[in-house]
Amino acid sequence: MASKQKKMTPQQKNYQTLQQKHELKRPVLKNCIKAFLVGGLICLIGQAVSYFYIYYFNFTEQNVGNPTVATMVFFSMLLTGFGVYDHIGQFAGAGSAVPVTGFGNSVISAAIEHRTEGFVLGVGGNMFKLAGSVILFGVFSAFVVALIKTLLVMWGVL
Amino acid sequence: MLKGQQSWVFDNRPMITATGVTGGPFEANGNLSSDFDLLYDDLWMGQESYEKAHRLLLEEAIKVALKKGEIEKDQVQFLFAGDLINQITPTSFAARTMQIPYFGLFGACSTSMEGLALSSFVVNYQGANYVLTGASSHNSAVEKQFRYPTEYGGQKPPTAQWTITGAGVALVETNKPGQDNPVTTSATIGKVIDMGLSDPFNMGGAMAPAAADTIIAHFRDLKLDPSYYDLIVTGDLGRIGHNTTAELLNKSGLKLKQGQFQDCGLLMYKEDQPVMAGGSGAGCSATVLYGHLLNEMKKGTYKRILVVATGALLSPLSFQQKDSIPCIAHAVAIEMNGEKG
Amino acid sequence: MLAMFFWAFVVGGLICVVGQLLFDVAKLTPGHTMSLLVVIGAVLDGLGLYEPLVDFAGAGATIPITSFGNSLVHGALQDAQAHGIIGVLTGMFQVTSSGISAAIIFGFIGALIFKPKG
Amino acid sequence: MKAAYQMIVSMSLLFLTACTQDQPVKESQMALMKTTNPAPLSTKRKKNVDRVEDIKRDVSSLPELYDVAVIKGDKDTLVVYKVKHMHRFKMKTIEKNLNKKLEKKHPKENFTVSSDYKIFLESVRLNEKMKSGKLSHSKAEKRLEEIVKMTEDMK
Repeated sequence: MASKQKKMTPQQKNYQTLQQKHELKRPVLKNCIKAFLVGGLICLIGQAVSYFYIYYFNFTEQNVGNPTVATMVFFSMLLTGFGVYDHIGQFAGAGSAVPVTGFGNSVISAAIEHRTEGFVLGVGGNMFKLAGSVILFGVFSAFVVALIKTLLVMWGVL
Repeated sequence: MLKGQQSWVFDNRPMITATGVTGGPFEANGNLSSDFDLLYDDLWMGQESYEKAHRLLLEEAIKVALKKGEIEKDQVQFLFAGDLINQITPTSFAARTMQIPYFGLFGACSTSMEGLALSSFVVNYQGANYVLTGASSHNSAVEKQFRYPTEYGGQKPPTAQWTITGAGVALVETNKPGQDNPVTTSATIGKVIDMGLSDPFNMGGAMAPAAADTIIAHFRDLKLDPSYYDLIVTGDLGRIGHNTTAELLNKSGLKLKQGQFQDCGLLMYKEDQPVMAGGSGAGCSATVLYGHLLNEMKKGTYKRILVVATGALLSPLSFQQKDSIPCIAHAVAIEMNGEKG
Repeated sequence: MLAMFFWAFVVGGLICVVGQLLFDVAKLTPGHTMSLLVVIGAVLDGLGLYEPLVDFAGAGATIPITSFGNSLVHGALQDAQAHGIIGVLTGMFQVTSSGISAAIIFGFIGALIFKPKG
Repeated sequence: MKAAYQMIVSMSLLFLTACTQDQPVKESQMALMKTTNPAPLSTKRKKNVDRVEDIKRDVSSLPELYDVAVIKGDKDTLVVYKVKHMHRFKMKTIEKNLNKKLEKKHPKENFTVSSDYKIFLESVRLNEKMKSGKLSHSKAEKRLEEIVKMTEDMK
């Protein structure tokens, strides 16, 4: 943004200040509260699901994350498929986008959306069009972090 | 006839004899549902994809207009139409179905007035006896292309606008004196204006300067005063763009009366519908003008109106490549026949 | 256990508030925000801070997308311990596979049975 | 409006499903909900009682912990405990320190130390069965080894 602002003509700058007056402000505080409540609620449900797995299946606290995440993604599929998740998203913002259900939603919504283009080119090709960047940056940053840490350990720094 | 720098005056007063307006479920719940000829209660409209539903919207609107105009499609010389989807395929495919010689237009949401201006020009100079013009948009198809999948749970800011699902088509023909129909009298073609805004969730703010520029040019070229029109209506500026334009016009010395300046995107929906800053899309100005506004004119509510359709000429690629949003606006003046003099 | 639920709610909620601030104040797109959060998760785990947070908040730390970065690093480090530097490459998905495979599988099932509602 | 309604319905549905999942939990066992503090046991009944009591006292003396269960088998001694919530950040350090401390004090024992809820739950379940006397020595020993193995898999 900053680099672009430099290239702006005075006329453009003038207009933008004028326009800003009329721009509807995002209700940041309200959005944050909603994000907190819904995000917290999703994590609470996640916690309940993980205790369910601890009680009735052979999962320990350490590895219960995997079935919990899978279950949450499953819930996300149902909510996305029945057309509810986008309404939750409009209400909760990051509250429903940041939890893994939001990751699931971004994959599943893209998959459903592009089924009209066929299963190979549509669903297959577009499934990760939103979530792909998360995987890319997750994997790459994890690679860098793990590499640095491993090297530090090898050289005896840590 | 060229007048001033960028305006046409249509001395032969081409006449809008019939219109066809179709809409989707969201519009059915809106303010103007009674002005639609055909409303679908499902976004799919019985089709396999949103793009095909989009095509159907336009085809049905054309059929309604032809039926109301009581002519056959092979009597129509040209079709001027467009939409927002990749390479305007929905419109082109509808033109394939209709088999009417076809000019495909792209002016984003300003397509409706671009088409009406061109049709009027062609009819005015006897280039055709009957011309169809229109524009359409389909909410889900447009969302899919420009934003996110429809089921994606992203939060839209309050500056965002809601793309309407609908098509508006008008049949323009040579003037037959004595008939009580709306006629087009002049048009002003806008230039592309870019004020450096780049937020695709604030189209209204980006388009406002283009609308103001065209409106100012219209009054300058035609040497008219704003009080000449009962109503000056913008296409789909939404709340933010509309207020900004009003301020820009005020600053330039054009005095508008209370209620004289309106926006199609704001007329369309009820207050409690979740459309954020208002409706938008190529079909927005087309459905509101060819449905609601012309009906009101025939009822006598308005005698002379100026319709200014605005368009944001961006693509998903240009926005991702961090380009700003270039915008355009075209204005067409519509009066009731026999009002002259 | 009740404390666990409470802290899961609070910590999970707070991570979402960070995301919301990135949306609203920094004006980032959802894609940028999620990518940034994943990177933050990976870095926090590299510093050894994410694991204690998981112990403390349970699902409050494992459900937000930040845990994705965390578990990627975890998998890589685990394998690195066993197989040296090559393990960094090979072990990456060992811990995280569940989230991605679940998303792929349910995404495809979803595409088979659902239509977008608009 | 319709959207809001749908949302409320789905949210409450989610809530309900989450609750029903919890229901049988409350009925069967409260091990994770409240402090159970089971008596320390050895798989060989009546033997090693002093030893396990001793271990339990040592573990309980740590201020960060509460609710300690000790089960001594032939080969391994399982020590499970809950960490006070505010100390959960340091859970790994606590575990290490406890292990060191116990090994120093009872060098003959082979300790398995865990704060994992799952291990705790299984230990309490085993403890109950052993107390009720339904479990033979070999069976108890087998189950204990299973639990110990579970902790090893975690690492």
